[in-house]
Amino acid sequence: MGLLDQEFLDSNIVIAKSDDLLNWARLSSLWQLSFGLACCAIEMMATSASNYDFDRFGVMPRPTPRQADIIIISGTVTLKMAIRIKRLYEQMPDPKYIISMGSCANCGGPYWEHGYHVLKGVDRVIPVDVYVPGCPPRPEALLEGLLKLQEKIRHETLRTKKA
Amino acid sequence: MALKTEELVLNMGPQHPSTHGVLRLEVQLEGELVTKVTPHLGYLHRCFEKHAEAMTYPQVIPYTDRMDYLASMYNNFGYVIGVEKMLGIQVPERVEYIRIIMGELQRIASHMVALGTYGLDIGAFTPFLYLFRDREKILTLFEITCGARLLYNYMWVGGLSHDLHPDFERLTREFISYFRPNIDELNNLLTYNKIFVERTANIGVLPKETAINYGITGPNLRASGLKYDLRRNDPYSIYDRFDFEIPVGEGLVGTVGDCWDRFYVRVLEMEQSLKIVEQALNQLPEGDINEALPKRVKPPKGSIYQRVENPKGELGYFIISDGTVNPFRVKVRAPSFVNLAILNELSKGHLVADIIAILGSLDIVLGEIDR
Amino acid sequence: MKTAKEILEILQKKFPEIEFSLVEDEPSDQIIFTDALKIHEICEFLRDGEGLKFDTLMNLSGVDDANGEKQTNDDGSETIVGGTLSVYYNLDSIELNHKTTLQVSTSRESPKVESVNLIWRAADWHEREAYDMLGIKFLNHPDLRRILMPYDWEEGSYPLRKDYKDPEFYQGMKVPY
Amino acid sequence: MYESLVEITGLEIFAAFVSAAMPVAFLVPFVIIAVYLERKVSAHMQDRLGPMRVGYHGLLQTIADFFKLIQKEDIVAEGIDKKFFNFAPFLVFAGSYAVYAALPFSSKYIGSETDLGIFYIIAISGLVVAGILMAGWTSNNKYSLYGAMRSAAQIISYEIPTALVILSIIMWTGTMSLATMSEMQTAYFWNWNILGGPEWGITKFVLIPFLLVAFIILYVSTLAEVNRTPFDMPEAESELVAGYHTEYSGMKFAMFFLAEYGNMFAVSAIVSVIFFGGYQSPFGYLGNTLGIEWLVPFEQVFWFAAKGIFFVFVQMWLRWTLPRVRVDQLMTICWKYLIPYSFVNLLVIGIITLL
Repeated sequence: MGLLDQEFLDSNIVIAKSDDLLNWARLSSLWQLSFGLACCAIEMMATSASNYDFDRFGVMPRPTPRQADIIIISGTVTLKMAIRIKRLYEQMPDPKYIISMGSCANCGGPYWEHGYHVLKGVDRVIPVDVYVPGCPPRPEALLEGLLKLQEKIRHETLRTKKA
Repeated sequence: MALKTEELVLNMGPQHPSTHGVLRLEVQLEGELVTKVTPHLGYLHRCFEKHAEAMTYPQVIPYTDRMDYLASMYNNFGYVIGVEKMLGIQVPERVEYIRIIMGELQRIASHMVALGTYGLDIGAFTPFLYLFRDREKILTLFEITCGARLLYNYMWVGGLSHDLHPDFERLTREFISYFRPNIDELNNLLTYNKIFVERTANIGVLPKETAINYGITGPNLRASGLKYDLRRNDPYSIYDRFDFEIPVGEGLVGTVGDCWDRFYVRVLEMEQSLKIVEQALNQLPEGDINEALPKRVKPPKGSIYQRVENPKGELGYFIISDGTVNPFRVKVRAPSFVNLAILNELSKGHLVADIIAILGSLDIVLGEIDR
Repeated sequence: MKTAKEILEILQKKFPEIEFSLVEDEPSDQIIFTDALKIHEICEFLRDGEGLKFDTLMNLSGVDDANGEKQTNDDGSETIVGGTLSVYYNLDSIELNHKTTLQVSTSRESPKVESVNLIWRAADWHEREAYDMLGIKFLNHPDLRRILMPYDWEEGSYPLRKDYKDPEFYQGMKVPY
Repeated sequence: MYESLVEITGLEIFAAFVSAAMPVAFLVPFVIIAVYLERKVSAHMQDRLGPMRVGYHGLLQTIADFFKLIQKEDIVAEGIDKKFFNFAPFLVFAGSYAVYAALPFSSKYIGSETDLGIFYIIAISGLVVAGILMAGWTSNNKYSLYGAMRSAAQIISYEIPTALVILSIIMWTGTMSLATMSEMQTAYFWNWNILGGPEWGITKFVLIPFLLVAFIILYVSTLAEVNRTPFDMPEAESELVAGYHTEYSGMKFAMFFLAEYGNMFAVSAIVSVIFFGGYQSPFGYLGNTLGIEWLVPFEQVFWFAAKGIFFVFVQMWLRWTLPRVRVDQLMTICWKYLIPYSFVNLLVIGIITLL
């Protein structure tokens, strides 16, 4: 049972500080599920490789979803694959994040009109945190997406959200 | 009483670190011995052929990019020369040369990924990153030419999207002199490594006759000892003007046609491609690249089967035209699609670890298999 | 090196009872047109015959000829009734360095073509693909299943037919944009 | 340590706890540094930078990883044997931690000054196998099962050459206690076992080649025992996804991680104690020269850690250089090469000792 399963009603200094620590830990150590789909996967590999080096941000590839924090949907999601992606997502432990990389994963990309076997956007099956546009996005764009995700995590809190 | 035994069915993929994409293998095992491998495809079926029917001829080019995304240039190449043949266009000399330079650079880049990920499959992590580092240099060359790193849409029917950058020639020569010694480094680090040789020699031996019957092409066929390369045997574009060798598998460390041969043929092909690029740069003529660009691409009624030697093998486009601006039917003969079919034949009786080695040595790209 | 005409003559001599014809109006390749239910023995001869030796099947494509009668449905979509589906075989001889193209046609309603899977193993997946995309049934194929589309895709829905219509949903996922 | 604590405080339980907890104080920082080091070493070998953003040059990376891991949901999937599934990581960790009890960190500190130190280590490290098998079996995952089976076969096979080499060294030095063994190799580096031990004479030079072979055999088989490349079969990423810990998430996975790195140091330390003088400095002590006696034990801890970390570094080096062998080749190396060679070695060293 994760620490984040509970929520706290009122905010205080302890929670604010522990928020900071836990958020910092989460955003600095985003282990990625090593999982590529299509063209974007090659750019994702290029991002992990020497020239761009994902490892600088603490992103380390893990082969199994049980140990991953972030899944990068790198490429076209087909109907056949969508079911498996959903399952992969469900196999990951909370807290988990999703980057949708490339136009195909965002909205179907060039396959939106005649793609009878293409899911038009991965957000139809799983919730996406950050969308990275491009076909395929350059490695810099993916890094930017990661920084945006870190920004998002930085503002998460243990407190119950007020309506 | 006999012990009750049953075969273990191991399901590899679609998410598995070494299926090179979203391939699913259903592996039947007895202990660690493989009795049957059934590939399940289609996890990346992006309906290329349907799109081709709905688009005009030039609009299809970006979709060809996305089939074999490791060798986009070459996919463009095959398609545009097919359409040009239907139209009866003769492209300027300069265009031919630039196409060949790009095609061969792309071949090197594609082989780099093939060799690097193969190392990864065998468990060597570092050569992969070294090759990716060098691949970035080729991508830079493409980027200064057409602005894209991976999917270029560079070759057009009758011409090219951009002329070469003024610095292109210098940078390419620099790359050639930079990369030549790195091939030796790769050989020392991986190719002749004792463990690597032990893992790949005599594994997945593909005899010549089986390969031909299965329609295997490209480096996989050549590794089986057959000197068959479309650049020589069915020349297209201006390949007949260049002087290069066709490396074939010789069984240096094992049997002809084993995984190591398939690996080594690719290493040798990179050297040959460097040679072709060098020659093409020396002979590169001046000229206007868009001279032959047609106003409207509308081939006459009829059909054509155009094949080229893609880094993975024989890439064929079967194009049927009904006389309108849209192709009536474009069927792609994807090399990986045909090459993968042999997996079951090759991996019978080997160990689980060998499936990975064999699959890696076939060098498949799922974008092309599923289209 | 043999031209399509020469190959046609050899075939006509060997199989007098089967109809052959040459499709002439092609810009580059001439195509030999023949019978869909005899293709197996023809191909066997093409592979083994003296002076032919077509040892590989480069490509096998199924095509919807869309030459039937077009009917407009109530919702504006079109269905094609009648007409034919074709299969093209691109053969190549590595040994003698020549190539040729065969074409067979079959009716759209119950498309049946003999499988050449036993002659060239390369045909296996190509035929499965043609079945998957166009619904052409290959007789004597050992394992004729869908290959690219999901196994539970709607029965009788073949995407590359010209009158194909997207289903609204697949396993709860919306298919059209 | 234990005895002196009992003398000082008179509380046996307190003394036991303190002396048992001491290695934790070493182990946890070591693992944090080693994981960081592994990533940095691999990165620099591959023309990359490695972690850079978390703290100065990514120094806090592992700490962030740790805090993240404790936040993760602990997934226990359906069809998993919960009791054993939860217990396995602790067993694995206990197995690797128990080894530290017999490691002589310095002449003043050793967890348990038993005379059977090395024997105890070989025996207790069998717990790791039990834990891994348990993890693989209860995960109800085919990859885990394969990983666990491979791991068990591998560790058990490689314990034979390890034991044979250690036996030959025991025969020659005449002690099973690691502390005594370290004490024997005192003063300068030419007294180390790898260079023929402290006694001068013809035997010293005759022994050197055989000891070198023994060292190589021992190092190779310890590599296999801790499942490092080129013998990382059980977690072979490209074949078995993540091997026996495929189904583990969060802190339980961290336990495996901790155990793995703990093991890496433990075997390196054993190698260094047996062949490279353990905690002994290669060229005398600063404390003795300056006359500050309390400095000596600290120096010893430093040398002990330094030698251990050096061998850990070599393990990393190998990991990022070599491909992985296949499972049958792994067994071939063990049964066809290492075991016969170590038998011959045992005989030769035995004869030389007798003469």
